[in-house]
Amino acid sequence: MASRIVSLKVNGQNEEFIVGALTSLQDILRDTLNYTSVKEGCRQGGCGSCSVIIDGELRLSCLTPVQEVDGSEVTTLEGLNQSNSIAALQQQFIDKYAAQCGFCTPGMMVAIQALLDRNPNPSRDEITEGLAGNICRCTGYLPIIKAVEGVVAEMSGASGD
Amino acid sequence: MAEYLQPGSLEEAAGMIASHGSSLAIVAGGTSAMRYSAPQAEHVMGVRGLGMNKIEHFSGGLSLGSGVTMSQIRESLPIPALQEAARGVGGPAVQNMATIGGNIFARQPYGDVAVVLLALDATVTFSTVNGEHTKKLEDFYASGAQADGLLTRIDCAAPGGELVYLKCGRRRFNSPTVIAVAACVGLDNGKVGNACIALGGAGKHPTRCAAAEKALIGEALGVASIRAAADQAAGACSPGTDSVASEWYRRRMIATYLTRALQQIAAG
Amino acid sequence: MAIKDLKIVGQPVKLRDLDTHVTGETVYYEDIRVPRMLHLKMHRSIYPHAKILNIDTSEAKSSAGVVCVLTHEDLPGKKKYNGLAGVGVGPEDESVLAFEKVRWKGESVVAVIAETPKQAEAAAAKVKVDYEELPAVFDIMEALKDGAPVVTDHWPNNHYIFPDNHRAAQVRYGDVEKAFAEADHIVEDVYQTQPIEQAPLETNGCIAVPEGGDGRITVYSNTQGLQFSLDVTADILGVPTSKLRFIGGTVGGGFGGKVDLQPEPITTLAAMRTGRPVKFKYTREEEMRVSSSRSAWRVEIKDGVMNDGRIIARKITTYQDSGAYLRFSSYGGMKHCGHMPGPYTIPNVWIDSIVVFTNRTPSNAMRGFGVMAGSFALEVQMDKVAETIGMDPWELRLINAYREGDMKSHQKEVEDAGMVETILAAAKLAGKQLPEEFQKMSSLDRKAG
Amino acid sequence: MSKLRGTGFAAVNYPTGMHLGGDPTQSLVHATTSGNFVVTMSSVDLGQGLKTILAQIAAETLGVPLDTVIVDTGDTDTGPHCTGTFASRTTHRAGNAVIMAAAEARQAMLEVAAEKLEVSVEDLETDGQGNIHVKGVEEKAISVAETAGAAHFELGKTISGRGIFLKTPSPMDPETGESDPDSTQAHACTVAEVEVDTETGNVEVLGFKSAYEVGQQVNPALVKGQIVGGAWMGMGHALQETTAPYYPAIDHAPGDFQSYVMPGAADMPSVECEVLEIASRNGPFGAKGVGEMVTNSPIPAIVNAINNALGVRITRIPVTPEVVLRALDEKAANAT
Repeated sequence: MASRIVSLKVNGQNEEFIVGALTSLQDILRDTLNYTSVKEGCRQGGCGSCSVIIDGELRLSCLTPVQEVDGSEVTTLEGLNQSNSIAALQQQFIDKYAAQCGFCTPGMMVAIQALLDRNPNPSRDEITEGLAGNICRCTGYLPIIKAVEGVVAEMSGASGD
Repeated sequence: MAEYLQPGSLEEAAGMIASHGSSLAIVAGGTSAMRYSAPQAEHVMGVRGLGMNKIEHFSGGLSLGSGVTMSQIRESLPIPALQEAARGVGGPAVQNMATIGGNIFARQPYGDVAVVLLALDATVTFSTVNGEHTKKLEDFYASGAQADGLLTRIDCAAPGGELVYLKCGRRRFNSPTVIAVAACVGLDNGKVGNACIALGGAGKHPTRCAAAEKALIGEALGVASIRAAADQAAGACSPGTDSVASEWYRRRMIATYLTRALQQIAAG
Repeated sequence: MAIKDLKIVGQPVKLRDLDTHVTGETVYYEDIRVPRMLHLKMHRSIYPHAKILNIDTSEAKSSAGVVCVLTHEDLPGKKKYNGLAGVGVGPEDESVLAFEKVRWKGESVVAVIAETPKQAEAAAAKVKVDYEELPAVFDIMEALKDGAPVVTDHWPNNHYIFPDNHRAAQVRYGDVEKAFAEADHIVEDVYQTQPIEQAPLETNGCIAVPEGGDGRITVYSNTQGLQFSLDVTADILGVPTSKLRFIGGTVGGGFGGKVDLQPEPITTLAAMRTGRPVKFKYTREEEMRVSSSRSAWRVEIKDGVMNDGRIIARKITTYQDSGAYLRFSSYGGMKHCGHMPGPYTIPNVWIDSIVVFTNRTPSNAMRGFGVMAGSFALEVQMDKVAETIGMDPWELRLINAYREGDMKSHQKEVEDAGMVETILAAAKLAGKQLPEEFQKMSSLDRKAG
Repeated sequence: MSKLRGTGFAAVNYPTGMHLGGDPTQSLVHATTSGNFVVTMSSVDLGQGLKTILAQIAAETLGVPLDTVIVDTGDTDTGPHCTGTFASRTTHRAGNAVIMAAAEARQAMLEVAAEKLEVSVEDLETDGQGNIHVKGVEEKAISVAETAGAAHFELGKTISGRGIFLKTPSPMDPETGESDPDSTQAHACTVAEVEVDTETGNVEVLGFKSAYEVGQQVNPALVKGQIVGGAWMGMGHALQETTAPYYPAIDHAPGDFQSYVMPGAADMPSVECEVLEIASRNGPFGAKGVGEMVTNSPIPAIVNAINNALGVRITRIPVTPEVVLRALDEKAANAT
């Protein structure tokens, strides 16, 4: 089987692997690089728990062949943790009890960050549409929506509630 | 364990398809192929690097590369029905990945964008080792949706009338599709001059509904003709049963949603 | 301690794991890193009911990366589940790996352990099982008829046998038939629920790690009950409990979906056999189709009601669709009995709660086990009663709601009653105007209002 | 397009603890040298917040600051037995076990403090801020940290406690069903408002208004979390969710999150609620179990609301759009 070198910049770090067979980006991130915030809720593209940002765009790592992102910049929640922009969202999640079991939370954080990067002032409809690819079985979503609204209010200078 | 192939050109891709035949799966966005075809295939060919993600506008019409994503359609196409269909595919991450080419090959009840393309009487162009060939999307589906080479682009003219797309789902966003309806109707002196009715979830593939079109052409777009078209569509379609909806419910929704689409057009 | 003196209890303090949830640093079972880990995949039955004629694992064994293949012949000890052994319920009707017969589509037949998940999956697909398909039954009422296909020999009539050879867990309180004869109205209906998936975001799974030396195995598991899973695993494999250690406690959702004990015994056995760490994680498809669902329930209710709204008799026959094996359905059936007839004081109650076997994925616990379907049936029935006798549904419920000290049908006095207050609070919130005498009602005094 | 609105409600009760009892949970509490307290368990936190409320209960009982309490759970080698997290039992069982263990540890702590302060144990109280002082004489005090240090390094005493809670098994009489099955009962009443599209059968839940009676709330924010999450799950159960869409047939079993339909964030209506606290006799500080009940009241409330909107009697769940249309068809057929 022909193999090739794939280069990625993951969370600012240059990484190189030799890959031959079809390999998902998820497997590389979780198993090879130990970015365990990339959760494996379905490997079917249905739950959003493996969401990452690839070259500025929200995508699902489970359905992305790693060969197709050669030369790309990949950001997982571990990468976002190093940025200031995620801190306000994280605090809102804590204040609004927006996670229970926490398994969907990393994917939620990444998806919400991607939403806010694109649209810093989303309406409630835009928020729920932005969350449409991420399943949470615990919270009933309302606390998550409130957390996002809290961040939006903070960013626009209004009160968080 | 599938070998991963990355052709550097359309010619190379066409060659890989020719030499590997049915043992090859093609991955563009990955949202469908990575689940269904690629894991079982001997060879997987990634086509993201081929640059087939261009949108070209010409005299009201469009030429869409097969790698154009749902997000590109939502953000940069002037046709609201196509935007709405693309908006209904998955959540934001899926929309950044899923391509129009993948949508055309998607198993039902997926393939909502293809329903609109069908109503626009689009053509599909394949690249093969013997060169390019183009066929109508309708004929492509009528002959069993068999790929002949690599789907490179989809072309369509401007809508020949009022175009409406409606989807029946089970939740507001990121819903599986029960059925989808796209109706393009051109009025001529108060009567229907041309009608293109396309249905999703009504059969094995997205389908044109000639019976419904026939019921409209030459008639005033009103209660009687709309009812006749809806009855024809419900009678002519052959929807399937799956986890999301039964054949019975789908047939009923085809009539209901076609009625709603045509009423919307009639109301202007 | 009086409630008003509390300082920390009663306060909305921060959820402890939230700090790491939001950074993705919470460690779930599969986030631990173990070197040289193998992966287990299951070959599953393709028929809902079939005789196993032959199991051929030769091709799977020689498949790339395969380290070990396990069939029922490799099971040590008793091979069988008995999850409720601790509370003395149920015989052992289910094997860890099927032999002789499969009784539902998706039943575990052969476990394949390989170096990578893909290799294990590919090899599991190469297991060849010859079957003779048998007639299957899916409808609970069909299953109870004479001549229906028998799901398992443990239950020759396709229903569970409760103590003293009873067909049902039962409640007999007062005399319902006499009360029906005296009632102004008889209100009857049948209520049906369907199987439901718990769908935690994290699927069932575990990693079993041999600790070397003394032969201990550490199992990192997302079970909802650690000692419970340890005890059952030891019991099935016939190993002393001292040889096992279970680690977990931080789980990606449960909802009753992680009490199956399905992954742990076979994975532990695989680790014992290979001497290497083994991981078995359900795919999402397995979680939906193979892991136990919430069971389907059919609840038949017959009420005897007086013109003034008093329900004087309630007769309930409930059929719980257990699927092919018992798991904890008998427990759910008994809990159903204890819950019915709901938050109402009814002087004559007759309940039969029957557990029925069909060739369906075995069902098990889910949030509100035994109770959810009962509450659904009772509360839709209460609206029908109100409609039948022409009474406001709020007033009907308030008249019948239990008060402190009332006798329940299982002959325990009501304690900590609060149904009346809760109904009144909801009515107020929803803007429902109730007559003054109803507003004055209290759980502490039946005569109030 | 025809849309009809309806309102329905349902009143439910829910038992706390495993049916018929017999489900123990244990806890061990000990002080570290610097006056932190470790609560050792083998209970499982599924996300509902067990670790948080056990810390609250331990801190409350010990009379020490919350952030000095460490909950160590999830290892059968170190944590004593817990039957598991189900049956709305862990707050009640584990909470009571923690109270018992923490009370014993508190007594040991006060004994050490009494020896150091040369007073009797009965004269001491904790301030919840990390200090122990003589009642009414705040200056005569010793910190918890100092007390723990003295216990370890001067007096050679342990500050620790053991706790267990067991509701002794109550077998059910096979004939009459006579039994003592539960520890306490919580209560809920939910009002749901729906809008039904009579052409498509689609049901939209417009809002929930509910009252819950849950005994003493250990953590109101986490109770609210259960309420909202439970309302969402109940809505899914009422309208969409099933692994056997054509029950009793086994065909078309969903295998992914597209085919197993659940409501999305956009489908979730507002949840208004009032929480009542009628203390249970035997719960920790009067708490009752809440995690399961919250799913139960929305389901019949929604079905009753649909029946109210349409003038039909649907008696099965999930009430899919197809179920609605078939009920309307039947109603129309009966009317003619």
